[in-house]
Amino acid sequence: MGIFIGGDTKLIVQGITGRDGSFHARQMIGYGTQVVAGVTPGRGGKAFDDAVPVFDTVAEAVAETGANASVVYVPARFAADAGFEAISAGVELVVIITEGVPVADMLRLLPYAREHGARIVGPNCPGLIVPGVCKVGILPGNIVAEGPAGIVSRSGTLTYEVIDCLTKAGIGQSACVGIGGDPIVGTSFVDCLEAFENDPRTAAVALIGEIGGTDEQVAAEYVSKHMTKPVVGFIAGRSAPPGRRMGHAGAIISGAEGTAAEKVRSFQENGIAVAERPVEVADLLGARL
Amino acid sequence: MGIFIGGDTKLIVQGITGRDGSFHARQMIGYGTQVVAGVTPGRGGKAFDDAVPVFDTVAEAVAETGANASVVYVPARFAADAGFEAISAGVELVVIITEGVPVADMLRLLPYAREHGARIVGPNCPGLIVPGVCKVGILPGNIVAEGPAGIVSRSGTLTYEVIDCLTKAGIGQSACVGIGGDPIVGTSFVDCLEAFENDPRTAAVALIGEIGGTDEQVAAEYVSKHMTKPVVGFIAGRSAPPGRRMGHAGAIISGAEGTAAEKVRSFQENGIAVAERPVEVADLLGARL
Amino acid sequence: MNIHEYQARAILRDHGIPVPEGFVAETPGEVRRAAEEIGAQVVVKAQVHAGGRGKAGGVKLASTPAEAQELAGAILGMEIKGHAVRKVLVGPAETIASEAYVGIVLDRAQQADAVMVSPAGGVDIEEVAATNPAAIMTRRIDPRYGLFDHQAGELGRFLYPEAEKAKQARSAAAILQKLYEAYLGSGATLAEINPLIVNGAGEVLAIDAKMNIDDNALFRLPQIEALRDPEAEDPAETAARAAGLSYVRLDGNIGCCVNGAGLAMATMDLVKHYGGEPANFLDIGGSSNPAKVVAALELITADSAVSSVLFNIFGGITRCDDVARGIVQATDSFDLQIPITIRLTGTNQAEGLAILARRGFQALSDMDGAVRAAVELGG
Amino acid sequence: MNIHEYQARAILRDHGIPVPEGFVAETPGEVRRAAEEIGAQVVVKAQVHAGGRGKAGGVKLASTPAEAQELAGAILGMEIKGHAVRKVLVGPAETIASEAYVGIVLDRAQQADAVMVSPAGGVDIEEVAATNPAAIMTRRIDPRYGLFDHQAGELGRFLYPEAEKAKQARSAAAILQKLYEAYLGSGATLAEINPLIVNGAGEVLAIDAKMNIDDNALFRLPQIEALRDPEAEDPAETAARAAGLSYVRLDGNIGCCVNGAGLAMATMDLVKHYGGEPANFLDIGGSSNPAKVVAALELITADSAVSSVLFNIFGGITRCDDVARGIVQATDSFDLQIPITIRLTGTNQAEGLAILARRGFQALSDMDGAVRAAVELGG
Repeated sequence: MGIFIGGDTKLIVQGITGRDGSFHARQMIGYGTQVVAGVTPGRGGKAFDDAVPVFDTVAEAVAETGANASVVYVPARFAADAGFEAISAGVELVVIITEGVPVADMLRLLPYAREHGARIVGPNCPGLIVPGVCKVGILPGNIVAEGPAGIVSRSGTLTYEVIDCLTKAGIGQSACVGIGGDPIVGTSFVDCLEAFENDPRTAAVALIGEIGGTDEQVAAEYVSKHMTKPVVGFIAGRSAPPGRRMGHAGAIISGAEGTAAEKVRSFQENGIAVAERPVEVADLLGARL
Repeated sequence: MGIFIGGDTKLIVQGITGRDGSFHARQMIGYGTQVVAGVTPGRGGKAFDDAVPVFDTVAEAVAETGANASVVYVPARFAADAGFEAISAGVELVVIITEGVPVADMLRLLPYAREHGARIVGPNCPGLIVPGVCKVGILPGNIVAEGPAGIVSRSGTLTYEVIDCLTKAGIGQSACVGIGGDPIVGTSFVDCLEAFENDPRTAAVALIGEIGGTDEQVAAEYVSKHMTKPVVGFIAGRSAPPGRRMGHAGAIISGAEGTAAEKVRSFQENGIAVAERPVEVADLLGARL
Repeated sequence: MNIHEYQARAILRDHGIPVPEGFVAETPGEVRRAAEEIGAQVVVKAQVHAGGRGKAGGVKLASTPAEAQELAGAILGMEIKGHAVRKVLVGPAETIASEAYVGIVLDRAQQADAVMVSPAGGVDIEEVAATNPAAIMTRRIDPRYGLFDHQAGELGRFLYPEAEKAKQARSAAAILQKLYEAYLGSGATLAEINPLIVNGAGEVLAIDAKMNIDDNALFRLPQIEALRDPEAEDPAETAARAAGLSYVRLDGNIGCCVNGAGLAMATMDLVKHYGGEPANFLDIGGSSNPAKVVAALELITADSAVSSVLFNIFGGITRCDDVARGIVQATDSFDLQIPITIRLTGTNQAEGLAILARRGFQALSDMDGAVRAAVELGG
Repeated sequence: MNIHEYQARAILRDHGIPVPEGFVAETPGEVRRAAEEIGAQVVVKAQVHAGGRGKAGGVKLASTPAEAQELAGAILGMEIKGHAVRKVLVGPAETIASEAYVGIVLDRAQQADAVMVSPAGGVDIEEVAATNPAAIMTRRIDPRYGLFDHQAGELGRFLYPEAEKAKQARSAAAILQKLYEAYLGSGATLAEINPLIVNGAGEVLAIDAKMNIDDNALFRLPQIEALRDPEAEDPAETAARAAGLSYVRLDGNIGCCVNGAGLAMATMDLVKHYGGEPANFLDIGGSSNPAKVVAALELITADSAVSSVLFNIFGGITRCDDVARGIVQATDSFDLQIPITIRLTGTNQAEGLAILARRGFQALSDMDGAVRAAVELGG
């Protein structure tokens, strides 16, 4: 049940005693996520909010609680190491919320994850939510609703915008995955599309892309070749100039590569209906359910 | 057929235009090994002895000839890179004859081989021979004979000595493997024992160890737990002082670890008859065939 | 972050790559003295964060110090793609037997760094890739193992395949290894030498150098951060960075203030969709700090082309009441002369709307309506 | 290769590890001046390639420069496990609040480098491992990724678990990262700091340092090769290395000259088996160069304890005729006063035997017989 997370997710919060980590740990617990442990080196032995045991290391947390997933809220300079630690400890899913992680760190972390059969989501992402079941990250639980639409996106608030439109249009979500706005991320559009295709609760998928790189084009080809479920798309950054980083480290048109026009064309050529405005995603998706 | 090599071995000689490489390429060809290509960067397009095509890269050699094994005769500073290149090109067996390869290079090369499912034999080893079939390395073809005895050893000439004793005693060999005298080698005693156990042509095995490390002890436990075929052993260095490197980079007693006495005891405790003198290996092995 | 050619050259030299000597000058007089010091024909090159300098007239050859001074007078102060030239690099004019391209670049699709080389150097490599892809050899680097010697060797031989150029091939291979070290050590996402030349003496030299730096790596590379040239960047963007904002100036009149990069881009797109032109990209980020909102509004209104301000806030972590407080603070502290349209929804929406209402601001709750209104107000 | 403590300390310091200042001295007068310079209680430590210096009296505390000079007079020139002390290290006597052990070592069984730490420092770590293994934490290093920060952090906290020692734990973690860099950069197979202390001011300092170097890595580390102290090595072994021979001097009387390390060890063992004592380990290597045989015979006979020389050659790559030529050359060039027994078999055996026969040498073909004969001749 769910995409990468679900009712059997037993979550560690890395950086649980930090400002962001503690805030979102409470939000996740409030949403019903099984937060089984926190990790902050040097703070082992305490309990977070008198409820969640805190450990010095992920290995101890896994040994004591049987955790199988972790979410990382530590500062950028420690984020990749937190990922290495979680994977070394046998964690299968590591969601890195942290923004500002050096690309070079991710280039080293991803092969480590592959070697160990672990999945990284992010970095610089809002995480995942399976409405009514489990939330890992920072996606606001109050805007989602249970339903048949799978959402995958490179951005944060734009995703909230789309989710909000869907919910208001009466279209609930099977799962929402923010894969992150960096040039190198652990989980791709294709990974998510494949999971949605195999997820019985998902009937259609919205793919929210943006300028930079070629992930959307690769995803479009995947949709055309491997998906039976309808997919609708949106691309942010049609009005962005080339060569300038638009906030996200990955949102940059390099030379002729990564333009919105190219991505929109690729969507259209591969049978993905493209919304002009965020609110149209709900219209297009509604028409396909 | 054979241990790691056999009639289907299609061999590349890396460093074929060098002094050692050219000499041993001729010896191997003379023994009947299928030497399908040589590699010397910058010498691509020529032919070695008007018979073996020379390529600039292993990738080209593999693409053109379908080679599946390689033997490395390049100088120590290039040896590990030759291994990386061969593995990258899809070669399944890389035999590194070269002596003097830094340990740090091997520590990096071995995980690369594991990732790609390739086997490294050596470095600092005489290679392998399957009498009458195939020879890869520098083991003299004239002293071996076909027969039921498997030989595995950390050294070179001591192995020749033992092989010679066996052949003179009328005991031929199914295969002889020199795993190398360095502290870190790609193929262990256990790897060879497992192969001999599974090889229908092998009836008994001689294991020629020496001081340094604990490979012999690990092998002895493996013999006791997993082998049905008789194994006899010999340990060189009973009279070696502690703390001194006896030629081989790996032949050194560190603290209380790696003494001959410890290895002999381990052999005896695990049912491996131990020869006092090289010539006795033939006696012990003969009695078990 | 972009760094100048002369800075990239210094990094390469520090890593042992042969780079001809060069002087940085900010006045024609300095250029003359540099040319005198070099004592031969020199090249004067504009140092700006823009490509196509040659076509724009920013690279000139001078035979005498006087000519160098004169040419520098023309180059210093010129504009190349909107960038004013404040510095030039003066170096000896090398005799060029052949020109090649070598570069290391982050390959997003393959999630790896890649080395690209081409014997067709001195021209735009994207053009070579488009017109003559066989003239390019690319090899991926496994970051766990680095650039293998055999890879570097093969790339070097691809550049200089002739048997009599084995020495140049080895030099190029060594340069590639050093270039990868420089790339890693600088947190780069691009490091290229174009052209890499063979000079009259048969030496392989790096003539031009370009590096782009991963902003995210700067926190641990103070020596690279120190290369930042604020004069070469838009002052508004420098101010934005100091305030923790992500800002890109554009040509339109609708000033946009949004939380989240994706939503900010989508807002710009919607402005355009409804017939307006965005004046900027601006992401106030995830945290809800009223001071950031104040700084954002200052930045937007400092652009005289802005005739309408649009806030588009979808509160998640960002709290609507904090944003509302920031808007109130900003409009208190300076006299906003242009209309402002506010879309505010999400976390603490009611509190935010109440704060705004108290000051007479009416906020909208849907993005489309707000964008349409802002475009209309912008005229 | 072994290097001295003072050299290892310099490497650690170059990598940013806090090491107290120290002076190397070769005379008591220099020690006095160093102690005056330090201006406090000092420690004088013998610099030899041998462990157990403390027990042997090679490490002394001095309260005054005069006392330091006097103690140095006793230490300089003393013998520790057969090694003459020619140099001492003089450093300030630190106040020691606690002593720990940290080391990085090649773990042959795991085929990886491993970090070991123990809060029980200042004593032999092998003894700690034997008596109190729970006082040691070990972590393997994946060479593709290096020592992870979380590993270093955990090891640091294992050394200093108390909440009020978080600073020391972080210092230790940083020192471990630097120690691994020093280890890698020096081609080491062992790098240890014992003790790593916390001093009176709460600082974490490396007091003693030990490094062993992988001989095979020296070709690419000239700065490490330059640390070799020929005075601290056996001159015969230094000469052997120069001649391309692998030689270890032992205590017996049967000089052994063998091709191949394994066969050389087996030959020594057989000498012992037949009641003799080997005078040396000597491997002439795989190539058959007569000059090496000459050098080998010179080395063996330079040892006055040798009363019988044994050649044991199994020709593979080594050609018997070349070895025979070497024996003839050597016996031509100097007057061999002691009996020589030759076992020669394998490649070009007939030619080799013929060359020897012409000079009146009779060679045997089996190893057992040759060893027995040499032992008998040695008396």
